[in-house]
Amino acid sequence: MKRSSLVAAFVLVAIAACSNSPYPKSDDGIKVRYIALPEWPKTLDPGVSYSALDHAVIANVYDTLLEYHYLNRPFELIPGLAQAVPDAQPLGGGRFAYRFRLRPGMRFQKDPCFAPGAGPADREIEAADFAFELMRIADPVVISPVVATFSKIVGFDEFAGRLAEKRKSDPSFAQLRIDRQYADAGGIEGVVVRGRYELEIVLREAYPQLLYWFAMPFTAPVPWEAIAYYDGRRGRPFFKEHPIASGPFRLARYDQHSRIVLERNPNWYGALHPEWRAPGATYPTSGEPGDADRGLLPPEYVGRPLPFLDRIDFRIDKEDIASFNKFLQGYYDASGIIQESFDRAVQNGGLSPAMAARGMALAKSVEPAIFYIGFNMKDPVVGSAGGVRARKLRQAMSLAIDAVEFLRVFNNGRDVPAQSPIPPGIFGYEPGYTNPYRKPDLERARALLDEAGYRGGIDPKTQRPLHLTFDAGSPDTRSRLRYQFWVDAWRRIGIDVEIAAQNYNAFQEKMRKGAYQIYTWGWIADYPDPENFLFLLWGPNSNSLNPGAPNNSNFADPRFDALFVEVKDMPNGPERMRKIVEMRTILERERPWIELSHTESYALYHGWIRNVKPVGLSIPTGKYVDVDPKLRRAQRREWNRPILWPAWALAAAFVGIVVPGVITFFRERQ
Amino acid sequence: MLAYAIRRLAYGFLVVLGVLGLLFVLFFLYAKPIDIARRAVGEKAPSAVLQTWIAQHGYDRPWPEQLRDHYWRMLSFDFGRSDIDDVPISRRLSEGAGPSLSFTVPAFVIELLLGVGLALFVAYFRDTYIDRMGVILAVLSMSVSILLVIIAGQYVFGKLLNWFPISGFDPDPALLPRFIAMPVLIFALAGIGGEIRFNRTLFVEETSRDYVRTARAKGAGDGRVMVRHVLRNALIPILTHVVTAIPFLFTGSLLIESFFGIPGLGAVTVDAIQSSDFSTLRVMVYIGALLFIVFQIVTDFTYTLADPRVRLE
Amino acid sequence: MSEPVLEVTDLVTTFPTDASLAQRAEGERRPAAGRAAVVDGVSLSIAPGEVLALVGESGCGKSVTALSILRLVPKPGRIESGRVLLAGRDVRALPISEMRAVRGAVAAMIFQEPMTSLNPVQTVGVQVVEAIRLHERMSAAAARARCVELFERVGIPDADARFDSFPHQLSGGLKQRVMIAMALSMQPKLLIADEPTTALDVTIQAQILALLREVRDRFGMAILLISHNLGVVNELADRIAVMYAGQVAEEGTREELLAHPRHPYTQRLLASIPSRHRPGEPLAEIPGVVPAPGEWPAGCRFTTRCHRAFEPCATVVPRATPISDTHRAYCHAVALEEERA
Amino acid sequence: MEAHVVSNAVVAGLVAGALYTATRVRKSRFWSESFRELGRRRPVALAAIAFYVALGLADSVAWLDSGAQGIAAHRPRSLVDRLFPAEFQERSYSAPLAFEEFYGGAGLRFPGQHWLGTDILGRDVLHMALKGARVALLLGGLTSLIVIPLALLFGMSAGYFGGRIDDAVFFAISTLSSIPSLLLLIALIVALGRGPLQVCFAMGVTGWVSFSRVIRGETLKLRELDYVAAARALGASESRILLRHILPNVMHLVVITFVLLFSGMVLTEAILAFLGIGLDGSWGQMIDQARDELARDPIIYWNLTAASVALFGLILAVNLVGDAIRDILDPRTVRENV
Repeated sequence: MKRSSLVAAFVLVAIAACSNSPYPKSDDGIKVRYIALPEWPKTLDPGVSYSALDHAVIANVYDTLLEYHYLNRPFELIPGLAQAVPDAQPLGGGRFAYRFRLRPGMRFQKDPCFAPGAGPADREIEAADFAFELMRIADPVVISPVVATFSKIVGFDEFAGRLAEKRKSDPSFAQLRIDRQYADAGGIEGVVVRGRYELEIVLREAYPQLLYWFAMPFTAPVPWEAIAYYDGRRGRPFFKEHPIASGPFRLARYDQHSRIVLERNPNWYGALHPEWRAPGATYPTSGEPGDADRGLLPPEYVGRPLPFLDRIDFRIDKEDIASFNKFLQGYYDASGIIQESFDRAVQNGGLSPAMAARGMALAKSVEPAIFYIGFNMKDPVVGSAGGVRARKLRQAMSLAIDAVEFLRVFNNGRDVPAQSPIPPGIFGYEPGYTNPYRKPDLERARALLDEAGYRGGIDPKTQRPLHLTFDAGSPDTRSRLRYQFWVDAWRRIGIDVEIAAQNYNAFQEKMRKGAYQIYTWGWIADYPDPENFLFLLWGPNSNSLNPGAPNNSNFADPRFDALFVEVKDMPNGPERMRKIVEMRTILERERPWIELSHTESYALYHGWIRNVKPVGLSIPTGKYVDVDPKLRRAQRREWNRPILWPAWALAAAFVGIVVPGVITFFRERQ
Repeated sequence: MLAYAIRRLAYGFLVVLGVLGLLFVLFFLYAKPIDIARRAVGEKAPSAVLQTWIAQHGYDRPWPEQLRDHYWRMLSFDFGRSDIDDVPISRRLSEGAGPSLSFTVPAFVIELLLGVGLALFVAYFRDTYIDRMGVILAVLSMSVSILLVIIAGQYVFGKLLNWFPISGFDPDPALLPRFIAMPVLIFALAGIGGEIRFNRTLFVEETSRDYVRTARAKGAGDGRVMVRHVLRNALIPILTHVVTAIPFLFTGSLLIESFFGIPGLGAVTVDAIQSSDFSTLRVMVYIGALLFIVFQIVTDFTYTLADPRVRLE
Repeated sequence: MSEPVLEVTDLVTTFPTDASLAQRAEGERRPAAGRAAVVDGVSLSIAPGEVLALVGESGCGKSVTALSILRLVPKPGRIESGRVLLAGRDVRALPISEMRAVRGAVAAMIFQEPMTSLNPVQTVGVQVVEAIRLHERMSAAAARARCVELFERVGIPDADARFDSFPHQLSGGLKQRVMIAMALSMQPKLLIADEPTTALDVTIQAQILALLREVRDRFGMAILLISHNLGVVNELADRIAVMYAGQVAEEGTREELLAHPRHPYTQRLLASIPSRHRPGEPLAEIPGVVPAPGEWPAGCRFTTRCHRAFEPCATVVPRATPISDTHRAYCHAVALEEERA
Repeated sequence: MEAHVVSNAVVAGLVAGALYTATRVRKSRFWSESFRELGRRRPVALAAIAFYVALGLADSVAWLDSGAQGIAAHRPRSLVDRLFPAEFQERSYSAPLAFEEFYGGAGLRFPGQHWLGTDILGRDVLHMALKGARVALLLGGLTSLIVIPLALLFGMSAGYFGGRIDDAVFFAISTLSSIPSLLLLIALIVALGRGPLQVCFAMGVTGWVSFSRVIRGETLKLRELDYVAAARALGASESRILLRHILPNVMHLVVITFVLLFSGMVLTEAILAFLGIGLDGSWGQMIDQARDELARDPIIYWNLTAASVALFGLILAVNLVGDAIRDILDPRTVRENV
């Protein structure tokens, strides 16, 4: 008997002691924002990390020369660490120069790397730190993903070559301090440091989009001391795990697989010099029309020095269902809306009454991204080698895919069905345009198939339905369902497409050798310019030419490629629009892609979080947002009262069943 | 006794070599060096960098040399780096061990105690409806997949009743109990069906033995008879069965850590599976086998404590 | 005759019949109600210092009778009715806690299979100490000394060393001595010996019997000896009760029963002992088989195999016919003879 | 050779094999009596298993419809498929026996005919649950066909001949069994690739370990028994002894161990499905696809429940029958060895 009462006691104690809040009591009073990350960041090194997830963390830690205005749309660059947004100075020989002037007096965070052994010290931010970061991007050992973009700087590739050469010829060279290595290799000719606060960048060719890159963490200032000190030896972390802050927040805690905490950086120029009222350090005074009544320009925040939060607490939460439920319980301040709970949150386009009653807000914004199904143009059956027959086949398969139905089934009707590669909000997008091959029409598709020589989907060579393979990496069960939707669609016009799911290595191998027919891919904009989408179909970018290049369809149409070269450097205007429309009609006819959707992000925010505007690009939102801890604590307590009666019912049932048996047993016993 | 110990350890070591050999073969079946390099360095890297990476990691050497290096590094516990993000695997192990043990150990202890306790309780009430119900519940619990137990548990205890956080982890001692409460509950209850059924049959068999009648004739009470006599005699088969439950620790931690977001060894293994990071997977399997062998040897020695008749020749 | 140590009157202990047992094994919800009285109205009494032998073929209920005295009847058996007075106290009325105090202190028991009656994973010393400390608060050292003394008294050589050895390290005879030591640990008034020598070889048998005789003489302890071996009974018993199919057939002093048995069953039983048989004649044996519990004839249960069975035997249950003040038989034929005498 | 023709042949082979063993069983008193006893003890569980097996076999017999055209003309339909109309698919979710779609309330192509509703792609849940039986049996059956002969070969020869063979086999057994079975399974599948054959082979390897250990142990015991010595004395050859004397006495262990391992394998497959390396169309995959539907409000339960009940039903039946078989055939040996 005593053993069963022991068990019941243990259960009751466990329930009483535990509440379901994942955070300590001490957090209740602090202005901390809780964010769920679906994956753990692979690296926090600004020169290497390229995923939106990593940027969500480091954009708040690394400040950059330029920034995007928080509220204005379309996106507008404002000075950050730089005093002003420079214009391109044309030099002789097609070269262009950009001059940045730093504000004196800005400092890095206090850290032992500045004075090893002597305890935390700090240093002023200088133009040389920006030059050092650009040299790091060039350094082959760092393996930065954006080398191709910055090789437009004069002397960039030559520097990388000299560096590699010196390391190979003289082994002791590699032991030298990192800044000496870069200095001995002669630095980058097109990166000129004048004095402590002036930096000049000289480009080999026109590239107006360069300024956008100076609003991304790639070009944030990195002190050479940090690279030298944090090398992973003698118990010290790697640099990619220990960022040195120049921004409003610094890293306070890094458990890569579970939790990352940023706290207010006292050495930030906005904290040291509020009097400057620098645009990057004060809450914007104006915004997009409608921002005011959306509560984004409240008098108590406009013009006030940033940041408002004390701490940002990132939690790795891989199961999106669990993180959404925790958001509903009040343990995350904001959350995307998962497919499964969309109908509870959103009704006919607006916030559902249940959610509104809880004081939540809904923010809708279209993110500059495109998701599509692509054909490999090198493939004899579906590619350009198949001539007109292949093109009619692609057109037929494009007509079979109903993007609206796909989004209704899988995304609760969210996201904008795509007509062309260019998403809304980016120059070159025409809301009125509808792509004739993206309006589902099974009859016309079957007719096109007949014209292509596949009567009723039968392949004349094999007298069986045309067999194509759809190459997916190692998809999880949910994405397999999406692929099955497309396969079913093609089956309705008689084509038998097989999902070839193999382990990761085999998939990469096939992509490299071009041995694939149909694939699916997505692209999120680096910066708001049509070039950043059309370059995905530019011939020279073909995957088969150099592995890893973004043009996975190996689409190489001479007219399209010529137009691309013209369009890429033109300023926005009717002339650029006309050329983009011509490129679009080529794509319409050739069908290298079946455009699916542009992401429409729905985000839910609790009542206690303020000044939140969805941005999409990697913009440091941390410093603009504020939180009301008291309201949060009250609402959490109200929504999370544990329901305890099942515990008593369970215990009663257990006792009710066992005790009579025990009593009768002992009574019967001799 | 000492001779047996030495022989047993030597044999255990031989098995470890066998395990490593098997892992080496699997590793080579799995990936060609160029693939591993591309995975580690990144798809966009030029082939020059790939070759340097391969040379750096010694994948270009003839396989006998790689075999020797593989054995040497594994036996000296120098596990090298993960294919995916170049983090030293030994650091991943030490970071992951804490969270994993924080719930597998309590769950294992509870499962053992409850398994023996409830089995004794049910065996004592042999042939009553408590006994029949106990057996039925045990078989039912064995037939439910742990996947369903986790899904239902999270939904009921986390979402509906708000007893525990739905998932998450925090090593801070004040918060740890609320995070591991549900994983421990689910993990222990999942495996308990088999334990109860196995132990019950043992106890029922022992209670029919003559020495139990002698003990009762001496005037010993039922509780004393069940524990000091019946349990003591059933200890050896229980110990052997417990050893076979160790691998179940790995299965459970694999699932529970990925569902509950506990950054333990299970989560690392699941991540290694899904991203086909074989170098980490290889180490996980090696550590799993090592623990299992050590535990088996330890159990052999506890036999002598449990049963004097066992002579370790 | 001084106050009897044990007095059993009309003891009835039942077990489910074979049919319902089979159904129960298979998990039937409601096994057949049939229960058979394996011990059916047995009465006997033992005075201090006296050895009563309970004799009968295996399966006649002698062991169950013994177990019923200590309320140790294994499940699913059950004591239905009857009175068991042990040193003046009615055992059946005792709550379980007091019953436990009786077991081992007032009455103790030793069993047929010493090989399996000791806990294999505990030293013999520990098991005897447990028997002691269950009834008397005592320090470990004192208990050990008491146990060693007991071992010496029952004739175990270098008792102190033997204290720490395990059952599998001792011979059958030594183990039986340990059992006896354990039984004597609290000087009980009654020792129940269930076939104590059956599993031992002949030379050891004699030593154990001598030990039991010494126990009776030195401690005036009453012994209920259960055996199917009439040779052993002849050596040790003061009085004998013959049981057949759950009932006492005949009861009397050793001389009375062995010299001139009156109940036909007892007569045939004695006749089938090889040592008493005259050479040349075929061995006497009793035709037929003991009927299974629950399939007994209405009247005298021996009637189907009795060579002197006549009219009343099949229908009327025989009552005790006194032959002398210590000799009784439950048999119509004997009753007839007594009437005529 | 078309896949479905092969599967039809296999089904024919299995049925023939079953009939042959049935005649052999009727002849040997020991087996026929045990079977009757099993029938008496666990009639319901036995019937359930028979139903699953019949379902699996029915689902493996398929042939092409001559009349169909387009892609359907080249899609063999099994007996189970034919229980449902062709193209029995809706656009997306619909509740059991519903007359309109779960979301948006649009009309259904087969209103009220989906007994267990449809999943996100509109596929009929009852149909998928029934087809899951074939996958489970394929997993259990195929793996055992690989494992049993191998385990018998190695186990018996190791146990009987001893010496170096025994050392080698015992070494293999201890090596494989000291790796936690799930991790070994995963390592094999990740190394060999993710197809059904690889999964069955990997399950076979882990299954082989327990099988051969049990058989080796039993053979060691049988070898010492007098009747084996007697047979040898009468001049019987080693192989004859193995086949005539040892094998029959080991078969009951094979049956017991197979039943115990079968439920383990099917449950493990559910975990593999969660890790993305399970079999296609298995209940485990259905559960993994459906596990997020609990979060929907109003909750979508029918997909998860159908798969769970189907899986639970088979495993419970197999466990109950497994217990009964073990009690009937041989209560003692199995506990020590497995």
